[in-house]
Amino acid sequence: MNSYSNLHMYVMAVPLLSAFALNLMGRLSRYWVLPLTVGPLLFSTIGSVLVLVRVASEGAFSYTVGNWKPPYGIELLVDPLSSMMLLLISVIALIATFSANAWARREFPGREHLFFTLYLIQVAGMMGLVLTADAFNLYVLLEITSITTYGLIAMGKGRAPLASFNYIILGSIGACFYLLGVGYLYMITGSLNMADIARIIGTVNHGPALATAFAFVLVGLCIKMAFFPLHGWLPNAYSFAPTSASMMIAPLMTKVTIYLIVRVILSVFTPEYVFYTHQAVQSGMVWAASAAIICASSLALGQRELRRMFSYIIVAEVGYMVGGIWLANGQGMTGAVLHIVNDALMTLCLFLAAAAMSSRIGSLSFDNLNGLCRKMPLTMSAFVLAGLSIIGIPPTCGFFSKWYLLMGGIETGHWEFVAALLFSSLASVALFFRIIEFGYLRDMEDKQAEILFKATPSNEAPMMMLAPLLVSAASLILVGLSSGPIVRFVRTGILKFL
Amino acid sequence: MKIFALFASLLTGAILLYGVQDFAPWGDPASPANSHVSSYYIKQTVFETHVPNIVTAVLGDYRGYDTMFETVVIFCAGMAVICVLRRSRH
Amino acid sequence: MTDLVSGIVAKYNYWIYVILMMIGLYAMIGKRNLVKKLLGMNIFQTAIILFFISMGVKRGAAIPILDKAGTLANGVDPVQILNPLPHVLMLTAIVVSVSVTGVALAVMIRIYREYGTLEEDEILEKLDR
Amino acid sequence: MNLIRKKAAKRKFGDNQIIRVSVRIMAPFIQLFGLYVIAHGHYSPGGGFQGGVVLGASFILLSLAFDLEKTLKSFSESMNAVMANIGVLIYTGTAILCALVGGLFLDYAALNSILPIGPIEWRSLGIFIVEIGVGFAVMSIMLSLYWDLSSGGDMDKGL
Repeated sequence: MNSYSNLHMYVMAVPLLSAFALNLMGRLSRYWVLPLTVGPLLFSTIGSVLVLVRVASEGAFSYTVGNWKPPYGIELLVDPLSSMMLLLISVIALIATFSANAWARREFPGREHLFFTLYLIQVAGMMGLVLTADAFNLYVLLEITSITTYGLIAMGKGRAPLASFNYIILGSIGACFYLLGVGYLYMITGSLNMADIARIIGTVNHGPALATAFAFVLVGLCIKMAFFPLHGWLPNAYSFAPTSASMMIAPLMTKVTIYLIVRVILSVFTPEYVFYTHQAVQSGMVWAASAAIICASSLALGQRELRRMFSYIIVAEVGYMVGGIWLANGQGMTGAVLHIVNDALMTLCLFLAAAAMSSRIGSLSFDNLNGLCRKMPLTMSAFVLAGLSIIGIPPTCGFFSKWYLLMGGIETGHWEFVAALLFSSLASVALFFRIIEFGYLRDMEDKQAEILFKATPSNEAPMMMLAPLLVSAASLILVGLSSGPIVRFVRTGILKFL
Repeated sequence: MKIFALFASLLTGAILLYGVQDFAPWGDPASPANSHVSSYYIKQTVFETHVPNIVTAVLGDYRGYDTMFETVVIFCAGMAVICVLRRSRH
Repeated sequence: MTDLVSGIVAKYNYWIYVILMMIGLYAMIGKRNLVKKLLGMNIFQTAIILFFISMGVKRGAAIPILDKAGTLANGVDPVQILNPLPHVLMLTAIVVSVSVTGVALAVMIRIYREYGTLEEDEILEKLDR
Repeated sequence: MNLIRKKAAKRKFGDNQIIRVSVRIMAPFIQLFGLYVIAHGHYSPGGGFQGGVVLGASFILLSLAFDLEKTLKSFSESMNAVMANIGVLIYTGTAILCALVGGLFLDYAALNSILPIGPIEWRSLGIFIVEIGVGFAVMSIMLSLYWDLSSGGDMDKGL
């Protein structure tokens, strides 16, 4: 056992340990907060790059916690998919930390260390989620990320506690449903290890208990990921959350849950069972996803506040990915997994831009955005880039995943999904060009401009918020241009299942 | 809303009971849940860990990773309550 | 008919947990008072705990605490001992449920501070104004 | 909540010499029992979580019988938070230590290279160490949950 083989554990454990260290040291002085958040996340980023390189060169490997043989101890799986998610989570958490630091200082003076304790635990929990290959362990980690999210959202002002309470009730129903599904699986297989369950499912007949287990795991995860008819908690929770919390929660939470559903389909229930045993469920999910995309995009058109509009865009994007998964072919699955990465980066860019704008103009209702492009050119150009990516304009990353999803839809003949994707693109054009029109073509009223921008000589957001925004905007193009290698890497992970 | 809630809970219950028909009868020592992994624990725990209380041994060692996160869960619940309720000291 | 009754009797533990679960789920979705919703959540989680514990039962078996010296000498027959794994899982699930309840209570205190009531209808009325 | 507080203030509910004295007598025994439940988890029903809850309950009983302010004087809030951190750090620290000395994560047998008492004995001892950590964390978090929820986060009077 060389220490190299423990690297992915350190990637997960260092943010966890530093959360406790931060909780202790942050009481003494708030100067500990920045180094103790950026340091471990930087370590995690570097570590997850090394893990990714190792997986790319040596292939997937499994890890046994406590040195117990897999069905008896808890197994972790480091394959192309999970190592990619590990890198994604650590990169996004690292980028968001700088801006969250600047905002936490404004929003919770004197309590930053508490905020970042929850923040780091959540990052560690999500890293654990993508690594785990044990069905019950997944439930515990899902609850860690959820409880930290409840806390972070409820720290906000005004309606935030109410939104958080709704999330608690719905999130608990989701988690309990998942646990019931795991219970049914345990009842018919006697095991909790994902690979072991999949092996035993292959030997027993596919009876009602398995179907029930699948239904409950699916519905539970759909509530957690805000799939359209079950999305009720998301818009309020994300738009009333404190700005510093929304930057990390919004890009990552739903995406990690979608990764989980991919993982559950691939390693627990096996694609043959999910896609081919119940044909009606498969095509029904694609129809539901198409309806989700169309409804959520239409709802987004009706919003008058920036962050609220983004939340509905997130709901629509969840529809993209769920639909792509249930297309049940290589193209659709590749598109869905690629879209997890791209959508996380796009959402990060959008929410960082919203935070940067909000630092100058306060409320983000559309009336406030007039003439903003002239006042904050860099922020707004990053925002426009993210918008182009959501629409799906070629050099940005959003185009490539959408392309795969479209090809998958055409290949399997699910024209309703293709139509929904195109409709959503058109809706995004309308959404973003309306804001660009507000920003470029209208003028800010003089009085308003005087109040908002008099205080500081520079009109742009502070450096701590602007720099991460520009980095994330640049990453959109960078990831878009390197889609080829990413797709090849992803396919090594999922093609053996399909 | 109440009708919808009644309908949803009845539907959930019906699906759960539909799945129950596959299960072994109550208290059956040969059911899959009671035989595959758990019989290994019962047979091997004392030899591998020298702990007579199997629940403690499985909790602390075989599934120690779960228990670590269980501790983290309760820790972050405490921190979340402090975060939510305490007012800022200026 | 007798088949149905004997089927229910052989698995009556599952019927009990399903009924408890339905009560909890109904309270979580249908009740308009936030405290009742939270109580419904706790009932739901209790139902799940019952479900897990009842599936680890073996008729006439002893609790999973062995005699160390005797076991080391002679080994042990798994049929004689209860299934320990559901107990382990439920210890973890209980802790999770305690944590969620704690956070939910804290959030509820914040809501009460903000609106002065825990009835959903009254809160929505205040939001409209 | 304010209503309950006002009523309690009017009736001086529970503010009774008998309750105080009996709680003061009972508390040490409850704490002793909590420690026993933690320490004897290997041989009887018990363990870190259960013992931690019993320990936490003894302190909650004290803060119920007396004022929250008086309880905070003897067992301060920052001390409590430090205890919670120490509890979780014991668990995660043990886990990482196992990895650092050359084993896998949470592989207590690897600690044999620090103190050679045999890998199987180390498994037993490792479970005991982490149970202590769980006990600390659960005790202080239960206490802090009660303090925060009963006083609405203000840490003044309590119920």
